[in-house]
Amino acid sequence: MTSDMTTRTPLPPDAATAEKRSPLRALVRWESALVLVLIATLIFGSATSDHFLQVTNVFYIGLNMGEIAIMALPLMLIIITAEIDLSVASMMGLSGAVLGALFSAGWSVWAAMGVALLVGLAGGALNGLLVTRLKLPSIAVTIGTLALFRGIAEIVLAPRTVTGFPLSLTNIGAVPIQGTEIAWSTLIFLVLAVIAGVVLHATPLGRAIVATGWQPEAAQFSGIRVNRLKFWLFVLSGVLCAFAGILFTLKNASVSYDAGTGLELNVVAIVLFGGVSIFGGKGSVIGVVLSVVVVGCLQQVLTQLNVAPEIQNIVIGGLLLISVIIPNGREALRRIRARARRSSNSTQRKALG
Amino acid sequence: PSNNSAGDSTTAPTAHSIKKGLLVYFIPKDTQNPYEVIADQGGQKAVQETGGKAVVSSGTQDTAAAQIPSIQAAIQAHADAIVIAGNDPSALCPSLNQAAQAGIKIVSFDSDISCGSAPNHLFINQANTEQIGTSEVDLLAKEIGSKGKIAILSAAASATNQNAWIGYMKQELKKYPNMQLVSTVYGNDDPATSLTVLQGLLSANPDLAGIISPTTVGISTAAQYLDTHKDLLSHLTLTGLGLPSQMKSYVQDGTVKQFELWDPGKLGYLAGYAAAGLASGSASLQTGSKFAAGTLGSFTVLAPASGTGPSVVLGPPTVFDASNVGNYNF
Amino acid sequence: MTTVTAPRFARTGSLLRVRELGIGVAILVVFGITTFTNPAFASANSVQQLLTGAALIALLGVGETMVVVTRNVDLSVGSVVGFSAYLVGDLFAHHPGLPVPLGFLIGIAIGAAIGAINGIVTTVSRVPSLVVTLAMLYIVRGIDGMVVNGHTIDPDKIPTALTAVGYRTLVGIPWLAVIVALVVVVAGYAMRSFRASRDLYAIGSNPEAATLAGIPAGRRVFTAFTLSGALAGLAGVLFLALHAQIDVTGGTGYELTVISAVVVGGVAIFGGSGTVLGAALGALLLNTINQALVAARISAFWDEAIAGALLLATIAFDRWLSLRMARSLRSAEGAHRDV
Amino acid sequence: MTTQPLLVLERATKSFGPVKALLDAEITLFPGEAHALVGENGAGKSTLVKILAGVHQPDSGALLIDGEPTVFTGPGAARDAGVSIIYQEPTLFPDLTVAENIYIGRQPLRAGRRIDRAAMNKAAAELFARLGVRLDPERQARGLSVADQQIVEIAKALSLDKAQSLNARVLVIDEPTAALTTVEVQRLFEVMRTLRTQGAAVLFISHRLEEVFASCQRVTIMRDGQFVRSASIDEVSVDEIIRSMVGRELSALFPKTETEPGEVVLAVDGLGRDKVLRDISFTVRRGEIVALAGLVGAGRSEVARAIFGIDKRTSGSVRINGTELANGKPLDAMAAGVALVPEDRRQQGLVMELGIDRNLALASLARLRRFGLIRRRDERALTRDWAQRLQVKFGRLGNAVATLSGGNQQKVVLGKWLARDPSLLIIDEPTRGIDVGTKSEVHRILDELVGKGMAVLMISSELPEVLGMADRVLVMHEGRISAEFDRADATEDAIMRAATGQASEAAA
Ligand SMILES: Nc1ncnc2c1ncn2[C@@H]1O[C@H](COP(=O)(O)OP(=O)(O)OP(=O)(O)O)[C@@H](O)[C@H]1O
Ligand SMILES: Nc1ncnc2c1ncn2[C@@H]1O[C@H](COP(=O)(O)OP(=O)(O)OP(=O)(O)O)[C@@H](O)[C@H]1O
Ligand SMILES: [Mg+2]
Ligand SMILES: [Mg+2]
Repeated sequence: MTSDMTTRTPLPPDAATAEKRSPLRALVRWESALVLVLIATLIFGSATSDHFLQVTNVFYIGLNMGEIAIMALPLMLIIITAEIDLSVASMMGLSGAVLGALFSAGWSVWAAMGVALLVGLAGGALNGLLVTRLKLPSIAVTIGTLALFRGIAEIVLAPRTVTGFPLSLTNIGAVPIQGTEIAWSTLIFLVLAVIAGVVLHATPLGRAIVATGWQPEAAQFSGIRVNRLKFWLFVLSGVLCAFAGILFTLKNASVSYDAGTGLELNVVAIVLFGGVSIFGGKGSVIGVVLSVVVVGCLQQVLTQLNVAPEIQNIVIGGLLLISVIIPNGREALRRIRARARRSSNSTQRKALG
Repeated sequence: PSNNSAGDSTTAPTAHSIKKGLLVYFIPKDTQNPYEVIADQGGQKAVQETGGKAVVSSGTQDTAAAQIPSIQAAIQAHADAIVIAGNDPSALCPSLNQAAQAGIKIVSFDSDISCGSAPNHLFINQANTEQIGTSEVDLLAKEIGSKGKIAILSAAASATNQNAWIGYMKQELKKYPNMQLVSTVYGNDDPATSLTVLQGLLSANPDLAGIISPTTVGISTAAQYLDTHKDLLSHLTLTGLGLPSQMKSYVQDGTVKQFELWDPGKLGYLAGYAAAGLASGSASLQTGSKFAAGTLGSFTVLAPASGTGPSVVLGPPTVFDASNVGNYNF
Repeated sequence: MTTVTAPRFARTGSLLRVRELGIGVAILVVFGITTFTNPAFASANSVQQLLTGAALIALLGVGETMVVVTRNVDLSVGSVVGFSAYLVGDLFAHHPGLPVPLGFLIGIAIGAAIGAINGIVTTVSRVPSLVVTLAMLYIVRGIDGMVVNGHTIDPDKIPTALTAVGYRTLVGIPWLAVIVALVVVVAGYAMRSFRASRDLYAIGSNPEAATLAGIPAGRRVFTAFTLSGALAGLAGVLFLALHAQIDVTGGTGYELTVISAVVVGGVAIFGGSGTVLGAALGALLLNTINQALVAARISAFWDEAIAGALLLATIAFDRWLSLRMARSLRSAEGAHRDV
Repeated sequence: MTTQPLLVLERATKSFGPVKALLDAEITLFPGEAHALVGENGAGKSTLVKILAGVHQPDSGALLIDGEPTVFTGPGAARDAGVSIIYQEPTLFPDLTVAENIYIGRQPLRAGRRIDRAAMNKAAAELFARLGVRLDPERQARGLSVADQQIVEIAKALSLDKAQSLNARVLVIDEPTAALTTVEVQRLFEVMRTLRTQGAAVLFISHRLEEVFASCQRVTIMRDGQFVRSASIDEVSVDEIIRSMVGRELSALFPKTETEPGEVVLAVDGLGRDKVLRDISFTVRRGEIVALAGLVGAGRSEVARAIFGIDKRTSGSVRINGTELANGKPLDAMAAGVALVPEDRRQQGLVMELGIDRNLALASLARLRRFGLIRRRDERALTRDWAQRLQVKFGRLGNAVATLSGGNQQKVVLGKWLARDPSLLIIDEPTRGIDVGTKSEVHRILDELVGKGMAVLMISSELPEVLGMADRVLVMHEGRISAEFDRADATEDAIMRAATGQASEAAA
């Protein structure tokens, strides 16, 4: 969906060429900006809330952001290929629902988890097929599966709430890893993030993803199997979202069909705030990790200060907007200045002629 | 004036046994639910009477996930007690358990949490669950002459309190062989959804005789629809749980004859005192133990029953009709 | 090589119209099946309910269509509905004497203002509208929450003249539906008949060509967003009329429903083609299905899944249709590159 | 001439980053004249056109309309000033009807400023009648053939002479004829004539000099973005024009050393794809350049795509060194030693926003991998090596290729594929939009490669290039091979006739 969702009436090539400086530099710029925001948040937090510097916060933030963060990783890759997956949160709910339904039906929790992951795989494959085989716009497809997955979850589980999962597992929601303040979901996220980082930034696969995002046709002409690539990314997204659903279920020691409703927009917001371009091609894992941390800290401190959640929404939305306006804003300025210069030139020429 | 028979409000044990400067966190389903807002105001009133400080904290969506950060905040603020209306019976248990281990007393109200013994907590029951279920069926039966098709317009399919009440309604219905429950629909406490399912319900069952909507959003949506389709009133009766402030106009113009509710303000007030009492040791979870709840008099802790742990009951719900609906401000 | 015989085009040209027809048929089919399983469904009353139930989404669909044909999207409509509904409701609550038409104007103004912000940010800073309106969704919802602050505007505060709009009928048709139908007709006609509105399609169809043709893309897109916002504001007031009460939940989650309706209605999500009538019919179809499921006594738990499956089926079918059309054209003329 | 010129562009310069598209270009158009603008690929013609169109603003120089200094802030401004353009690449709206494509922004109106569709369709139908083509005005533009698209563009221009909303004063036509049959070209000339008689000026850009002489009164010649000379058409000869276009002897532009072709590398047999390609059979041997000539849209790129596996072939077989290629699998073709330098640099050849190094390495990543990771050092070595070998002019290897000139971009694409040292190089429009200097360099490189025994299949729309470089010439017409010539007996005229399908008997 590269430029499709925008008014970017494509710049006349000359402007375009001028606009496109090295994407790497742009990224660096954006990530350093995120670091500053993070530092600001930390200072603000420790200054305003005397509970903010407690180590337990590391645990809590991990607990609160874990699933969102994990789902953000595959979504980031998908967005870099210039597609999108809005069904992430529904898939998370569906996997949880399946897990719960099977568990309450007497299955072993492990078997149930296995099936949940398979469901994720199937769901992702459905998205992938519709996008790559039928060439449907992923935004429309995943809005459809967003409803479909949630609906199936409802059929599977509603109106029940399943509980009674083995304490050994549900503990991941209550106690950090032995002798640390790190939540299990945090650890898992970090591991996945490292893998994602290596793949995206240091392997042919990563190059393929980036190239596909910037210019799918050129990628195809370079022997990159664009469709296959996208398909597997959607599958990956399905599986990891299912995995997030399992974590979410265990964390809460219970599950109902509506677990995680509406999270999709948060996940998208996290990714975009991480500096990933909705047009595809541009984005880095570090950026997304930073964005997760910033948002996590921000929410934590605002909650501690008992700031109304409405205001928290405004803050998040505002940050998101700024994060995209700043990079584009300088471009807008450049254009406006250029126009001004032109008209002034013209007046001079008039004077001459 | 719903009051616990056990107590005598004039000479209720006073609050002197309660510590000053307690910090009590109220965690409603969400910060916007009108019913919860009223309840929390009651709670804050109570805590202030005991010379303590009350904080209301929650998310914008009524999901467990949105409440957990508030619990964490309470722990970190070293609160003395948490009064929570669970969005999910058990999703909150792990976090609340952490709170309990941090020495925070847990009180639940409006919608109970079922965490077994971990953590132990006191449930402030707005009214005996069974009583609510049965009384609503009885109310409706009286109005429709105990016969005809009826339906239930509930909130979310996963709402514990709703499902508990609906369970008792079905039991009670066995007493009325000529009334059959044709379907239960879920409006998710969202006016638009409630309206859609209601309309579907009516077009599917034009001869519907009665609707029970045990949720404030559902009943007011249904009432508005009946109010605007008076022809239906000839054969269709609506009752359930509603806020007098929302229902006043419908009762006064006869769209709705009767509906029930307790005073959410008092519910919060009672919860506030219970929390303060537990935190100061002047109240306990022992069956039969009493504690004072300010102007409400004193209350007795009931034995754990099926599903629920130790609990106190605010009292029988008030039945509102044209005669009294005007006297309430919630 | 360049010659093409008229009849073939008669067919392809009419495909667009067939599209709306198809939805109409789908609606009838759903209606028919439901009536079959439950005869009670076929009553004047339930038809009224189908119309009322679909009205708001259809109205939003009109605005969304204007935006989507330009290759943009407006995710903020749901928040705008809630916000304008509450502000107007609050206004009536505090100034009981306030004339109802004024209430409508204010609601529309609020929506238009927010839409204008969407438009400016998207066009000036060239930020993808998906992101801009997503952010606006949060921001407006947040502001709404602060304003509402847990209150509810109770039915007795809403002027009966307004609520009347929510249920009174004109020769059996709900006023709500009449108003929306009016908007659909006017907008539909305008989208066909004015240069500016044709520009919208051109922009979405081929942005480069649009600039070369000297179309003021920025201004047009801005207008589209403003109109979409205005209609969302209007929808807010109608929400108030329909439910006679409003708290913070008003309009939550509408955005995705609207986009579903628009897509089902045959508006190309990547711009260039689609009609407001189609979008409105799409909304009607979705609502018909929702109520049909209740009426057919299918467990309420099924409807979301079915709605989702239907959405997928529709866009897939749509794709298949356009592919077949393109192929028939190409093979008809030998080897020819897509424009 | 004494009359006041309609439009004057003087001392115009325009550069895109490092690429100097125009330096000191100028053009003067008088009312009632048809003015030819000629120059090689990349001479700057289209850039000049885009300046007249208000798409680009000149970096310096002045534009005078009726002697009045003017600045076109955008295409709209130019259009309002009465300048209308037929662009080199058709710019239609696939979703709109043909009629609306013609009249977008100036549709005929009736009461209440409403569009009068009936009138619009009728008018469009009349235009097509005048052009002698049968196109349904109410049909969607989507799916129109390249040629039909040009027809619509021409109808657009034609519509101007009786347009209510604006006055057609200057009509610019940028290489419209490439896809047209002679009949349609004649129709176009009539259009130009009508407009001229109404006092408009026509600027006509074409690589076909005979057309220039047939339709224009004056000619302006450009080279490397510079104004060379303007003259009345009857003062100059074809040879003069060519000489001042190229500025050196053609031989220099087409270095060609005779080589003795070796064994067959590529053997295409009965290749077909849907209705686009029919029964294509030919071979390419080591050390020879085989050229695919033909009009735009003849199917040449389709052949390339089918061989490389971008499109699945529906019939026939493709062999590389005797082994058949899997159908529709570019990776397989690449493994077999096939390289494809596609026709559309910006879309297919390069990832414009990525660095020079990233692009050069893109097709060779598999060989730069150890333990799944890319070895940065080897990558840097490889890319620097090729950048130098092809003498790419660049600032830093990390810079986005978008910052390079067209020619250097083309070199990057070449390097990207030569880095795999392929046994067969398919190169589609090797010098499209490349300035003269680079052009001869590219030719030199090709010649060198062939000398080393590579087999080259070259697709080109430029006859001089075809004649200058090819050992054998295959001419395509409407998806078929209509003729084959050896280097000896290939002539412009013979190829043109075969390409327009006038002399399929020339085949065999
Ligand atoms: N993707 C496609 N789908 C359908 N038809 C196509 C497609 N691509 C090209 N064609 C048609 O196939 C024919 C050959 O196109 P092709 O690009 O090969 O022409 P060509 O001979 O290479 O001319 P050019 O000089 O433009 O490369 C043209 O008529 C074109 O319209
Ligand atoms: N948007 C652009 N960015 C960078 N370089 C460009 C751009 N447009 C044109 N150029 C370069 O400017 C030079 C002139 O291009 P132009 O298209 O004007 O040549 P032309 O005379 O039209 O060639 P042709 O006869 O092939 O159309 C070429 O070297 C081209 O690569
Ligand atoms: Mg050109
Ligand atoms: Mg080609």
